[in-house]
Amino acid sequence: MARSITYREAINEALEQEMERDPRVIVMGEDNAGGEGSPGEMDAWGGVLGVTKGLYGKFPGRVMDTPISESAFIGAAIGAATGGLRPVAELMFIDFMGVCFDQIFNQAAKFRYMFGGKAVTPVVIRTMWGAGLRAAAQHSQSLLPVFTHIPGLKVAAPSNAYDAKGLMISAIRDDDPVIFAEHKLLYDTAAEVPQESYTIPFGEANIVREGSDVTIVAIGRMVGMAAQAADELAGSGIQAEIIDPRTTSPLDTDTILESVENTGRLVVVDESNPRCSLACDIGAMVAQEAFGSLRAPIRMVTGPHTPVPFSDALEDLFIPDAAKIAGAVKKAVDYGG
Amino acid sequence: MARSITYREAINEALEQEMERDPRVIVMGEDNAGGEGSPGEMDAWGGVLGVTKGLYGKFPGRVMDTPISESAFIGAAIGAATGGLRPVAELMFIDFMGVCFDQIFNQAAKFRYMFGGKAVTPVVIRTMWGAGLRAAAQHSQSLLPVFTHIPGLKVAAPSNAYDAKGLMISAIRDDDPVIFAEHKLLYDTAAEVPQESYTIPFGEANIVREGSDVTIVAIGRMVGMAAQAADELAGSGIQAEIIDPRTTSPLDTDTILESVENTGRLVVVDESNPRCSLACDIGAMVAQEAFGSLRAPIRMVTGPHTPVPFSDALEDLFIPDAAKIAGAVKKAVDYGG
Amino acid sequence: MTGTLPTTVTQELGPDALLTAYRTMRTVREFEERVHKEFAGGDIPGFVHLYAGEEASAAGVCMHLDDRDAIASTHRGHGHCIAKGVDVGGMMAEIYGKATGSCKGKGGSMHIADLSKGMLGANGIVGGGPPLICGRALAAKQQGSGGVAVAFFGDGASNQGTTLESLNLASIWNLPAIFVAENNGYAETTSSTWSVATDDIADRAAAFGMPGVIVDGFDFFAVHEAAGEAVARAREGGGPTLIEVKFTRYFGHFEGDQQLYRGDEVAHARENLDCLKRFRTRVTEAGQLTNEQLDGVDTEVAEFIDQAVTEAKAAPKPGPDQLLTDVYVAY
Amino acid sequence: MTGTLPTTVTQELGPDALLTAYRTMRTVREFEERVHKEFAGGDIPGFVHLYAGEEASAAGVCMHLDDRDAIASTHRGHGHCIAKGVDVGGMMAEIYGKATGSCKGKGGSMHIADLSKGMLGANGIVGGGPPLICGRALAAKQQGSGGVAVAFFGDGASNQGTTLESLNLASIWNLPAIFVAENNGYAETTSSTWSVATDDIADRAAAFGMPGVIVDGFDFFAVHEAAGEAVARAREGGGPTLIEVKFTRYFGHFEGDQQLYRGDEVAHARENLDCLKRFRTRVTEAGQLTNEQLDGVDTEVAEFIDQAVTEAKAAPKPGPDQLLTDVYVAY
Ligand SMILES: Cc1ncc(C[n+]2csc(CCOP(=O)(O)OP(=O)(O)O)c2C)c(N)n1
Ligand SMILES: Cc1ncc(C[n+]2csc(CCOP(=O)(O)OP(=O)(O)O)c2C)c(N)n1
Ligand SMILES: [Mg+2]
Ligand SMILES: [Mg+2]
Repeated sequence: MARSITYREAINEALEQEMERDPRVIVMGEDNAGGEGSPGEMDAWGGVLGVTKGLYGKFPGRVMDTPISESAFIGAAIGAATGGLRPVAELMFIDFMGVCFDQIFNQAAKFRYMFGGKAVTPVVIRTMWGAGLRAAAQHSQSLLPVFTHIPGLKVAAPSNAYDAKGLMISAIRDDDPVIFAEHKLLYDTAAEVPQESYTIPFGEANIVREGSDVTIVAIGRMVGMAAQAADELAGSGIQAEIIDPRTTSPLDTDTILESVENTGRLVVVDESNPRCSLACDIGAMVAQEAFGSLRAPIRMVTGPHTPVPFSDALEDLFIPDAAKIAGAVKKAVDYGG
Repeated sequence: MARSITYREAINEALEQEMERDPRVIVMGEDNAGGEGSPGEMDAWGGVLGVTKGLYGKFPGRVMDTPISESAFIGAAIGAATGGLRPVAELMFIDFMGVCFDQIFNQAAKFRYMFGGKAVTPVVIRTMWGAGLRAAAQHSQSLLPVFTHIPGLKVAAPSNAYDAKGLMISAIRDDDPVIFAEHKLLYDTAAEVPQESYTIPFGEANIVREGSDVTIVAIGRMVGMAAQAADELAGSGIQAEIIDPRTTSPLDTDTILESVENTGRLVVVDESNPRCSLACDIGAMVAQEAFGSLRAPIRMVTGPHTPVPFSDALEDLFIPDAAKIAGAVKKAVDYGG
Repeated sequence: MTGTLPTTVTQELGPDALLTAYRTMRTVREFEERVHKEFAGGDIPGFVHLYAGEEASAAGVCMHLDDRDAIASTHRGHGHCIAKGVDVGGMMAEIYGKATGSCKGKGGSMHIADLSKGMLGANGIVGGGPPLICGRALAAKQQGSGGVAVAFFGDGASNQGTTLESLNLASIWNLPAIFVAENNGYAETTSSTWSVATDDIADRAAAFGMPGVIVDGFDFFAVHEAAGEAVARAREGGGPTLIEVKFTRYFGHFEGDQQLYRGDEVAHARENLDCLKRFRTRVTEAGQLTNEQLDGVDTEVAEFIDQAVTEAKAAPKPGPDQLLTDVYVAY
Repeated sequence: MTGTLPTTVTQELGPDALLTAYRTMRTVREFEERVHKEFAGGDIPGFVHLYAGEEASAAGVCMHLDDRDAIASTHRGHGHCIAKGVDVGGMMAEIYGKATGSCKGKGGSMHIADLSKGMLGANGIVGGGPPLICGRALAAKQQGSGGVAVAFFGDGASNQGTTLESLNLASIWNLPAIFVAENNGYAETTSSTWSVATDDIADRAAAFGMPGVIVDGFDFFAVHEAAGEAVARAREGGGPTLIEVKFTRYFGHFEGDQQLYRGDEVAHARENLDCLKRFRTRVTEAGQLTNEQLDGVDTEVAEFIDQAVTEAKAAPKPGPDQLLTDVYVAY
């Protein structure tokens, strides 16, 4: 019997199963244990959007609250990872990285190299990303390009509940620091997710849909947008292949290049700001490695070079949608004739 | 009579002339006023590599020391900029951005948009970047892609003393927040620099050398490396055009596109790590906008996906050099036969 | 509609000043109660954090401020905005994401600002404001304007490195800055008795070489007095002060919060401690104002807020051309 | 060559322990004096910050530590490394950027580490270590190992938000952590009397609910005693301590610093306060060790360091294949 659970539940289940399996796994974050023991609360808050809810009671002493001191507690998670624990720390919104980035990019990411290969830092930093919740400029960013830029980090960005569970289990078992980017608009989306534990390897893209006319590479929530666009395009006789990299670092370049070799066209969809984005990263990689296969200019569909606006009237224009993606695909297909 | 001064002196002169011209300009940073009044010190330290030396005595009360509290003092510079001053704050090494990035990217960069166009934040953040000083992983990074990614920031990266002076004067007079990235390996390089004040507009690339076979876009110290490569290539009959964007945000895409339309080939040289880099940014922009002109794959010459190593034996391999650039150019020129 | 409240009053607190203080607090309360209701109705998007219960802090501090002075606020910023004189109609429209909002609908509740009023913005980043306030205080000092700058921040924010650094910086630069720690007992669900290692946040003042005081945040007069001293000292070049204001927030952390983590403290506070009630009792018993005068303010404010909501609802959303504007002065 | 010094000693400080303490300090001093000389000769690349003058801190603290325990250091890390038992030959080779270095030449002076010895690394980021130490202390606590973790940091670092946050976190998590503020009077050229708003850094302990003590950093025994108390309290679940150690660094901020910003304090300290001299006087006067014994250590250490330099110079640089390795465990 297929069982459908949400992205939020899938992450929670992955955490629970890994905590069960491995006593070294601990969870920490603001309000993760908040409210425990209070009159109306059965367990604890489980973080601001409740992703870790239920774990506090099940794993006494292993779900920790933190003060609003991201440098200290993200750094503590990193330090603890060098000392035999496998912490999963929650940086509530990815936008808050600016108060603790040093610990992530100069400490965790660089230990192994700086120390000549003699450090292992198995920390997972869970964080919410993405626009669409009317949360405005400081709670809606992508910032995945910034983390992807940094050698020593791995970056996972699941686009659905099934991947979320498998990638989280891989992340926890991974010996390198992982940024686990949960798209906040996906928390309530459901998919079939096996009860039993499973892993999805990092660096293996998912071919979400096969097609021969154009390759669409999309990240996170944009995978669903691309699927909508593909449905639409199929109506016009255009068969789009959709690739979800699932992890942006490592990036499965082989799958992308192979696809472009078949389709001859590339559209990259990345909701982040455009400059030095994943769209550029993937677009340039293809323009360097598969130029001979390209029959049309690569096309990048991203957010604009602006902060994320608050008003829904503007935010909906900020975020790439199916129409914009379809438009880019049509430009690519129509190119040169 | 042509006068030659160093990159360091050019920046110092720009600061001095602007402080003279505009009483709202103040300078702050760690050890910028350090040592003032002590037995052996005539002025003050002028920052760790002495760039602001001499200003303390000339502008009493306008060159300020700071504690090692980058969030507080970079934030203070930003706050002061909203209150009528035009601060130039020194973030000693760009690598230290991780302890204060929030003030830069969530505050300064976003005020204007978040506040509906009603804020003006004329702050300049001077910072040292780049590899080559055997300063290892936490003192040698580029990180320009990270700043370039952020809407609301401007990013200048002068490649020579002449540009350094003109861009600094523009930066100070600019009403938007500017990251002014000084390449530490260029401080002692000299060029002809007029004594009188002059500005170089942001978003106007410099065509350093004209050529018809290939366009090399290079950033910061890489401009000099590209020039070396071009000399070498000229020997093999390959005429390279070298473009120095001077500012990465805004980026002068027109000049780059025009050049590629003539040469049909693009090599981007960026000493930063490769993922989501400026090399990707410029490469993908060209692959989207000038695909029809491209006669060969775009080629990116960057640092590898590793932290910057300490040992000179490795650091010299990390940094793109003339041979690597020439190799990439040859690949582009030889493409397709 | 012009919804600006007067912000400059004498410190003596004659009847006019008292009425102004009451009107400020009453306006904040009415604003927040109404936003609470409208949010429940589903009309207001995003994250909204209400200030009800804490009015005496914003009002008591900002009554000492004038055009030379600046404040920085938090995610829970409506009260600070109103007390510093930001147009209330614009604020309401902003919360609805309308083109007529304080920030043209681009900022929302968490980013309401009005630099022309010295209001540097609500802030979505906990601890985002204190460094900025050091800068505003520095600017005032450099310009010799006599201005001061005030950072409001929460108990949770008192553990953020940016806040702690700012206390030190303000002290060693001897800045005309005032740090107002609004201790409402919680950061989201996390109790300040747990998250703050000292008994009181004010204890931290000594670690950064400045005076620290604790005041009952339900008592407008206590806040007003402490702030008056701090502002006077700052204006005279005496440097920064840390003021801890203790009280309770009346609503959840944000709208939608079920608040299972706390008991009946709100009912108790509303009944017995409320700043508006206490203010009323005191000024009427002392014969400074009459109940009729205060009732008049209540009525006036209720109409004023009702009008703000009506206008906000009717206002247009920002047009598509607004997406790309206002990023740079010039690019 | 195996350059590891024993790190576990009894607390009673019998002759063996005293000899170990002296040997540690002497090794650090000789290491630093020699690096100073070699740097001047132009053989050593990059930024090098020397610990000479401050030896009693590293030695006095680390004598209480064993394999369960971890430390995090700073840019001025050689002394901490040696005191925690990192191989001295490997350290020297690292400073020369050689393949035989502690970090295979990839880290350099500012990043020497040996996790197998509980040495989490020198750190190029001021304030980088204290958060990490909270984590090591947490790991020890969760594992019930009885281990403690120590963050060394400078007076300059005591103003960094990461450090201040860590004090609070360690306190509220009740961690077995010790924070050692090494106040050598300067952060680069900036005087700590200016940059730290309080008289003493130890004053900040109270702001984060932990005991704070000040010790004379030239006095090994004073450091040793204060650290012993702090370590014992931490091991017993009594939570963190802040220890401020006051002294002077003998060389410039980094090698190459002209030091125009300070007077003759170094000459004075070397002459009258020096930790090695003081140690010698005390233990010989008390009859615990003889001058001959100590001279023997001096000779031994001088040879040991000389050998380290000879070997480091002769060692190969890392090969080109090393550029891309050691970024990830698997990618
Ligand atoms: C740097 C950062 N960390 C976390 C958050 C999420 N967050 C928003 S408000 C809040 C609680 C703030 O508590 P407090 O400072 O006491 O203010 P209060 O909400 O009680 O007014 C948290 C954790 C944030 N916005 N920024
Ligand atoms: C975040 C950060 N800011 C600035 C620096 C540059 N820097 C390196 S050491 C130093 C002074 C540190 O002073 P202190 O903490 O007292 O240590 P000391 O050098 O005296 O041992 C500075 C400013 C840095 N490495 N990291
Ligand atoms: Mg609170
Ligand atoms: Mg110092």
